[in-house]
Amino acid sequence: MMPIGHYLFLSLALLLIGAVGVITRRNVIIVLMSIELILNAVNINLVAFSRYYGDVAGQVFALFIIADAAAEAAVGLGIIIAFFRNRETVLADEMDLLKW
Amino acid sequence: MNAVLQGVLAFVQTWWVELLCAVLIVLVVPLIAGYIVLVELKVMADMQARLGPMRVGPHGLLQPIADAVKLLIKEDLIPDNADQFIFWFAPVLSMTAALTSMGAIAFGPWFQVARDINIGLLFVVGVSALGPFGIVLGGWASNNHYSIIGAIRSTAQLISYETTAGFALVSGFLLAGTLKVSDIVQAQYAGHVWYVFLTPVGFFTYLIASIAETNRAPFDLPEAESELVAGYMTEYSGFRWSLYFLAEYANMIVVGAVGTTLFLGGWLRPFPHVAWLGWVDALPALLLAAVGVYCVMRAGKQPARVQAMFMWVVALLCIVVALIFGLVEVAHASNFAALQASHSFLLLRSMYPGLYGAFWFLLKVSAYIYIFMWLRFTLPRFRFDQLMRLGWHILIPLSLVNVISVGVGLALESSLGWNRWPAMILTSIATLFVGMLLIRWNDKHAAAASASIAADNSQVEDSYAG
Amino acid sequence: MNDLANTIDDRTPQRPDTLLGADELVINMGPQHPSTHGVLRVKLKLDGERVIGSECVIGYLHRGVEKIAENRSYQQFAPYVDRMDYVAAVSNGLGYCEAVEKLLMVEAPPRARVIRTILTELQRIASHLLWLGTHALDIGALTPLFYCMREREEILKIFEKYCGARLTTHAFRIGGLQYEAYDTLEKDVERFCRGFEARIQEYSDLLTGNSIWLGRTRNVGLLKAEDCIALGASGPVLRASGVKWDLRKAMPYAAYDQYKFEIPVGANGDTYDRYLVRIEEMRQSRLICLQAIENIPAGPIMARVGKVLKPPPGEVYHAIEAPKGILGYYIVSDGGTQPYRVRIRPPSFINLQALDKMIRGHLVTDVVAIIGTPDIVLGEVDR
Amino acid sequence: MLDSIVFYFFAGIAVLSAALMVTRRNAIHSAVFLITTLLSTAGIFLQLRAEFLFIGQIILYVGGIMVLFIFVIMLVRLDVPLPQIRSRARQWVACIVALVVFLEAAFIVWMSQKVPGQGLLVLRAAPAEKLPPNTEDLGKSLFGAYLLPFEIASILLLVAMIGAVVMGKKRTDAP
Amino acid sequence: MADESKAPQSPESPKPAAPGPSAAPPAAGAPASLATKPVAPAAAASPPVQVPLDNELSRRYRERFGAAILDALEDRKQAILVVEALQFREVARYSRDAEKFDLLEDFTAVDWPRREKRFDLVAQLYSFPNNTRLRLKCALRAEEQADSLFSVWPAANWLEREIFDMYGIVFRGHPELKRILLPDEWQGHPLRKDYDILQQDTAWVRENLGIESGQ
Repeated sequence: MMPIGHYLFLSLALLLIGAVGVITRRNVIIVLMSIELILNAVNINLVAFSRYYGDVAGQVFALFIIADAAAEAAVGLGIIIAFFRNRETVLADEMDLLKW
Repeated sequence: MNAVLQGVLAFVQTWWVELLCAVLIVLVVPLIAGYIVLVELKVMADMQARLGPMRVGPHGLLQPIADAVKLLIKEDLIPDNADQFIFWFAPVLSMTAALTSMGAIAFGPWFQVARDINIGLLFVVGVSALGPFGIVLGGWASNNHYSIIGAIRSTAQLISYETTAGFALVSGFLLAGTLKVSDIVQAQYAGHVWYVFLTPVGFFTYLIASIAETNRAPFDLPEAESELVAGYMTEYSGFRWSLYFLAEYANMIVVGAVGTTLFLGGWLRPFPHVAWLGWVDALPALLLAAVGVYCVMRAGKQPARVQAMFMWVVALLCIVVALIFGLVEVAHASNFAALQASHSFLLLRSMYPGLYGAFWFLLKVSAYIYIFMWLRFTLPRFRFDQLMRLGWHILIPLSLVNVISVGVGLALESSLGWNRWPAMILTSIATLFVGMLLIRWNDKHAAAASASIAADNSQVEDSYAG
Repeated sequence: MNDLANTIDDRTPQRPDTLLGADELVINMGPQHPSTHGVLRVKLKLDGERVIGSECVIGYLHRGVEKIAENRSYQQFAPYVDRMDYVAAVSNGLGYCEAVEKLLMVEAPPRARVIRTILTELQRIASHLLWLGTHALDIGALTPLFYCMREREEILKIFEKYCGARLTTHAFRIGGLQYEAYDTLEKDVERFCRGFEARIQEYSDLLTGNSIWLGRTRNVGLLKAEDCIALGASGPVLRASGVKWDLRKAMPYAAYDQYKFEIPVGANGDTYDRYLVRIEEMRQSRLICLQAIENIPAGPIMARVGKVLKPPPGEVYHAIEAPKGILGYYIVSDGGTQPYRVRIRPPSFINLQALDKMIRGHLVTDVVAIIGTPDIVLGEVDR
Repeated sequence: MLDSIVFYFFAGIAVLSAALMVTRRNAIHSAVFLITTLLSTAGIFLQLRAEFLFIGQIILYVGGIMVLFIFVIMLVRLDVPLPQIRSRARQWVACIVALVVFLEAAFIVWMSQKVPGQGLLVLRAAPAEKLPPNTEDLGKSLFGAYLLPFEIASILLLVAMIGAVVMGKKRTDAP
Repeated sequence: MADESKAPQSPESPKPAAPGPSAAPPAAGAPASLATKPVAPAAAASPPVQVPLDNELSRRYRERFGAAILDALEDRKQAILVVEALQFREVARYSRDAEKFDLLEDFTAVDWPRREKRFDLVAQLYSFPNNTRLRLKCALRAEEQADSLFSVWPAANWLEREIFDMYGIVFRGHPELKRILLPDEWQGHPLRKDYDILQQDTAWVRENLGIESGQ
């Protein structure tokens, strides 16, 4: 087995790419997808540690994160649809109203 | 360099059975899919007072091959405004998902690629859940209204019915107590019963959901010919189209295999514990031999040389396989002490479970697929909202209730010490009752809904114009 | 909601009745679409999958039949009418021949009229069978089509034996019949009719009680009786809406006044009722055929009309109950050998007008289920 | 040996397609690359002997969440490429954030080297035979030690579902 | 109606027996030729096929509309009312409401190029309660517009479009008057008598079908 650092660097790379996506993209859907990517990076971390310590807790948390991602996606996409219906845009910087 | 080579060699040495199975799946499934199409045409013809394909080969036996050749040499069109990359990628994805998911299926006790994977059937279900991507992306990439509508329909449909299928599988998993394919079959062997008898509701919800998942009539809305031309496949032709087509039929095999494994006793022959029914095992050899003889008889009457030659090949194949079956059967049944020491005898003998398991398994899968065909030629097509209503208002609650009732049954068994049979019968009856209630309730609502559509229709302002 | 809308900036147009405010989708059905029954093109305006408007584009099969009529003699034009509703050629021929006979003020002899009735009723069955098969196919039931074709084949064989043609038969002549009934006509018709009841039962078994079929056809494509009449829709469409009216009873022609039959009517005027009405009409046609073959009067089969037809100047309108509805012929004569004007009132054309009314508010899927129910034949719509 | 080949294969695909995902203009293409990333992550889970998570990732993430994404992208007609970043400032922000996080991580790795035998680059996995059957073990902890979080997660999902339905519903209230 | 000028040398010539305007069937040309009505010339031996209609129905109409009912005839036992064009829609509405002719069975036109009022509009009405038919007619000059019957019977929609397509008669008040059977850009109105049977819009055919001629 490889040392755990490999997994951590992979996770770090995905996290960074996700963060760059969140910051630079204007399209809210792609921003959401970048967030999914970040969550996924976290999962790699958890599963890797779970394997390395022979403890299943990490995987349990990874499962919770997947559930959380599902909830986040559902709500996020719901907001996007509601927003799109009213404003016909999905660009993040045009979402400047706190209320509509 | 040498180290890499050695690594590869070592890899092959450890995994050769799995590799062989994988290669076989990739090679044989398209052929089988082609012949399922032929069988479908023949079944359809039989139900519709026709003959079906008769031209290529005797009774159209070579039709699938002619079709395949035609598809391969057909011009491969990509629409101008299509998304080239995804248009190329989507059918490959569909096909890959379908073939990969076969990896965890046990076609008999031997024939399985991912043998000791402990998520077993879950793997099959999960990977075949990738299939919708191929459909939805292909529909989107075609840049065509029909394709997009077909794609959206199919996604919605697949997601809805996957839930039902999942719950139905859970009820089976609960009974088996494991996800591992071979253990599921062993559990049914040990329990002396196929799970279809313990949880009939589970089986039937799975049957319906699997028809919907493979986009077959009466749930074939994504490719409803009379409305959406060919749905998501409208813009596809030639090889890419045939990939979709193969994926569809491969998926039929997959869902059939999953249903068979979980509910119909997998590769077990009927009544595996009843010794005097042992003669049933001679059936495959006899059947194949009969087909071979028939082919020999017909070979002389073929109009074209190629056809005759092909017939001979088929006949030879059948007879050779029949001989192998026969030999294995004899080796298994006989008890000569003199032969016990012979190496080849032992080999033959050890082949017995694998061969016969595969035979019974495939027979059950065929029966399962026959049900698909039967329904297709009997029933009209659902409307999309009706399909969704059936899925969400009846099947999902019903399968959920079924999971609970199976759980209750198991609890009765483990904590109150009931027998498994009475517990399961009791809970199944309860589930059926709930199902009836659901259907009645839904009928009432469906009538109200369609009445409201009708009322809507009369309200729509119209000027008779156009 | 209104003041909320005002807070949104003005750039966004308000389109409340479309899905997600996206543009309406315009889908083109036909002329090359598997379920538009020929070269009909329907432009559907959709909101999601719901139809909010439609426009029929027709004329792809226009041949100028009415213009041709003005340049042919009366007899020469008769074969042309077969090409209009080519799945019910016999009925077309009957209408035209009777119209010209009226114009000439002659009447076909009784024997001719009875044979005409038999053939026309067989044609009605054949036409309804074809309709049933294709309609079921539209809704996704594959099998009835082949059953229907099987029975239609028997009828076409009778036609073939009678006049040598199967589809565009030109079975009748102005003034009567050209061919005497062949020897076994009665026997053939009787054999067909005897077996046919069971066959109809077969279709009913497949469809009538099938809950998917019911779900697809009930309350779909509703057309009220007032709308039917206002839009001119006739035939089974009108009867399915509950109007108990049939030209064969109202203004009998040929030999229909001699036979007993019922006019089936529907209750709601939906797709299912139209299906039931047509099924029942097939049963009634079968009964008419059985009554007719019992007693075919002897006698001549042709009235005395000259070789050259020169009807006195004037005009006549004659309509029959074709399988699809009122098929009318308005013929103006100027006393010459060629008609001055032949106007054909095609039932399909006018029933098709009601399509828009039927499909509004339904889903695209229902359009496919509805589009077959007026039973249109594009050869007749476009003429 | 085989292990590291498998790991680098999947890791390479994951990083590459993640990079493609954030740079594609077309949202559908982004989604496709995200799917690729998620699938290769699933492969890494398998390599880590987390079989249940592997299939969970495929069924839930790929088969569920991503289908939802694609569905929404199609529904709101995002298939047209949208204009990219307006200002360069954001790109700078992104670069700086990335740099800072990277340095931080590198620092941690460097720090961890100081503990002998526990450094992140040398920590080895527990022996395979120590691992219990994955699925059963996971199930036992989910319904045992982590029952409360599990229930909370399910409530969260329920709430999210209701919220999504409410927000996604077409508003038909009359003015 | 650009081809109006061609009307005189219209292709009625292939019909040698075609009668001149004076010998035209009286029913059709009634408004222009009240004087020629009793002629009924050709069939000297047989009884006249067109006789004046004098029954309850025609009396009611005359009473209601007076001079607007130009003529009432019976041809082969079929009732015909000839109506002033301007009153056509009113008569139609009255027929529907008071006389219960609730079905517009057919609506068409006939071209009489030699007459002063060139086009006849012919509507076939049917009454469900009384089981009778009635034919309403009116005559139009070449350029004259007609009132659309769409507001009386929606069924007139396509029928009027077809008349417009084939004869070029424009209907006032029609919601969407455009060609129905022929292509929208087609030149000419084929059912006019001056449109030869071999004639076609060759320019359209060449442009849209890519062939020299459709014949």
